[in-house]
Amino acid sequence: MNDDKPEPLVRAVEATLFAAEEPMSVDALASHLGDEEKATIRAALRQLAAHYQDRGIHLVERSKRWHFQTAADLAHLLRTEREQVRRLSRAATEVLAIIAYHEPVSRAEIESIRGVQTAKGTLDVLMEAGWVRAAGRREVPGRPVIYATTPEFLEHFGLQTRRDLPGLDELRAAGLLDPVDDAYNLLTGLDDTDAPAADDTPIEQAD
Amino acid sequence: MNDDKPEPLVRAVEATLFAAEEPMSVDALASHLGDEEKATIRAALRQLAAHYQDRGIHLVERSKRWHFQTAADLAHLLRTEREQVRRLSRAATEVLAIIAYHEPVSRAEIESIRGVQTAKGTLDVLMEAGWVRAAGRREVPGRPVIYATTPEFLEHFGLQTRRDLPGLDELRAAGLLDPVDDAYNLLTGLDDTDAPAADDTPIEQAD
Amino acid sequence: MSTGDLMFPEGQGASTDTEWIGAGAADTEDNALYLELDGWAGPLDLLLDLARRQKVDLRAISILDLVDQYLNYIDRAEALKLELAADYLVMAAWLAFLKSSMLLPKEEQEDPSPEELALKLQLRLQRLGAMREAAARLMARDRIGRDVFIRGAPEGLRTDRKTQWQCDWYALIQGYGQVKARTAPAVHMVRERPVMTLDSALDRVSNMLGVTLDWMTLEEFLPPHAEPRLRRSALASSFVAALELARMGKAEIAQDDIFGPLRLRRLTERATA
Repeated sequence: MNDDKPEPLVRAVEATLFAAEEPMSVDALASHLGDEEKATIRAALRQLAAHYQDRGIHLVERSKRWHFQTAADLAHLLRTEREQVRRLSRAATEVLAIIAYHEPVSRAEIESIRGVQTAKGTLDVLMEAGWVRAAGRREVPGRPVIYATTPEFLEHFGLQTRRDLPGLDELRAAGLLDPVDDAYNLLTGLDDTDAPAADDTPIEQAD
Repeated sequence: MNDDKPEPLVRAVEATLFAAEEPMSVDALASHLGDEEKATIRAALRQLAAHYQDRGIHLVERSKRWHFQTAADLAHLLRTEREQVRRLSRAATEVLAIIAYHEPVSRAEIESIRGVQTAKGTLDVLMEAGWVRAAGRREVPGRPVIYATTPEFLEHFGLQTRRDLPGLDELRAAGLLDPVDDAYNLLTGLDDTDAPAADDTPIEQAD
Repeated sequence: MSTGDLMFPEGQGASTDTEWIGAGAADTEDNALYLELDGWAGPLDLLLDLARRQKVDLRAISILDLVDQYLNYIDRAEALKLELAADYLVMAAWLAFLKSSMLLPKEEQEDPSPEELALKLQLRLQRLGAMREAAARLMARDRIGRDVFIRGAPEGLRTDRKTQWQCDWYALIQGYGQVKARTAPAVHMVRERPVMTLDSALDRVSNMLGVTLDWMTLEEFLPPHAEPRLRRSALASSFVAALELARMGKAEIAQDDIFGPLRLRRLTERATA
């Protein structure tokens, strides 16, 4: 074999991520490995990711945290035994997409896009899955709770950051993430509604 | 082997063992991977084991079942110790000082010298720090545990023996026995009275 | 009225939040009647489906055609005596209103204009359509547990925390000093202090005022050669005595500047009168 023995730090990062039960950030790796330089850790991660890219398992970064997972093209071999993913209802799927593409977003905003009220359980299902969290309140009358996605959401759907959401740029460019009234005003040249950016109060999030 | 993209079966075995919850036998692997030839599976396992032999994780066989595990020389990474430096609380410092000056001393005696009750955790902290030990029981009703300092205590505080601790006269000279009010008056120059002499002396303890 | 007002409860009648049955967007013969209303999450959803069947970009749909399709759909459902959820009927009524206003001559238009309502409906459908596609693309990604798998039996990382306690020699003996100081029997002594009482100050100041008619500063009333602590007491008492004499009309007080010397003299009978 001509894969020369990897450097000690590369081996250490490899072993640590392999053994970890949760994805790990560069910070967590650095501190676990005795306060290594973060730049060195990053270099090791890059080296490992490159090493694994053609193998049966890959090293991936999601929401700034790294983990190993099986290669997607082998799904058919692994899927057989374990169907671990819960099937989401269509409503939950839509609500999740709306939250992901519009976050942070209130329930009323979700409902105005979907044209139906959201059943109580739908948001609960998404929060229980760990993909959605309450992210504060919007500072408008009624102070509605606003929702956003979590790092686990990005992890589950294989997204490095929210910017990787499929089609996000196109949707944004087409104005399809803007409210109907804004789009209308833009189309009809009535663009006087420079709505001040909503003042959202974040909820402190315990990790 | 050349470490270019491994063969499909090698990748499949790699991913399967990675995702498996338990070590897998050649038979189990063969049937999982669509009734592959066992000989082919064995060859793939050998290739993988060779590939991983210098890495941070190893592919190992234990009683005819295969699994990935952390390289033996990196096992220490699975369990790390974090040292946290903390200052002794004021209460614990006082208790430690009383034990040092009066040892061996029971908890009730410590409390009567301090004039306040001593939380259970305070003595535990001192014993955890390795500075205090239980030194038997006092032969009085109730047979209370008595406490004394340890050699580590002397070492930590740079003392040859307990007799190196400053006596009361020296403490007084250093202003350490002045009640707070007198010390204040002294500072503001309004008082010239001596602090009333405390006439208890440390118990002289034979080593 | 705007389409934003058309909000229907989910999970009621035709609108349902259960697992998608999948009939909704199926490509049936164009106007064939769906019997599975369960397929739609509400009238907007049905409208979107109908709009899609115009087989054009959502930006180019004909709202009039769409209204006709929807109303036709509702009519046929009613003809078949199908129980339609109220929200579908409300939408039908709103669309009928929209259609009639769109066909009315321009000058009779109210605000908001039917064009505005139609355009906003179209924008809403575009947005819902965009999210539906986004959801589908999201769900089609390589998902953990379905397409990619994490390690089945990770060893796990354990971190044992150990505390290294710190205390220095000075803190130790200072601690002992504090215990000793705190528990030492405290002796409190009250010291005698030389003071001039208000009464004696009153006597003294009024006697001295009787001797002269000239202004005198307050300091001149103090006993000479008094030790500092007595002097401070005398100053305070004499000041209060001066105020008291002024109140009784027996003396007057003057001070030229702020914090300047305080001067005092007897008030003569003449001045009082």
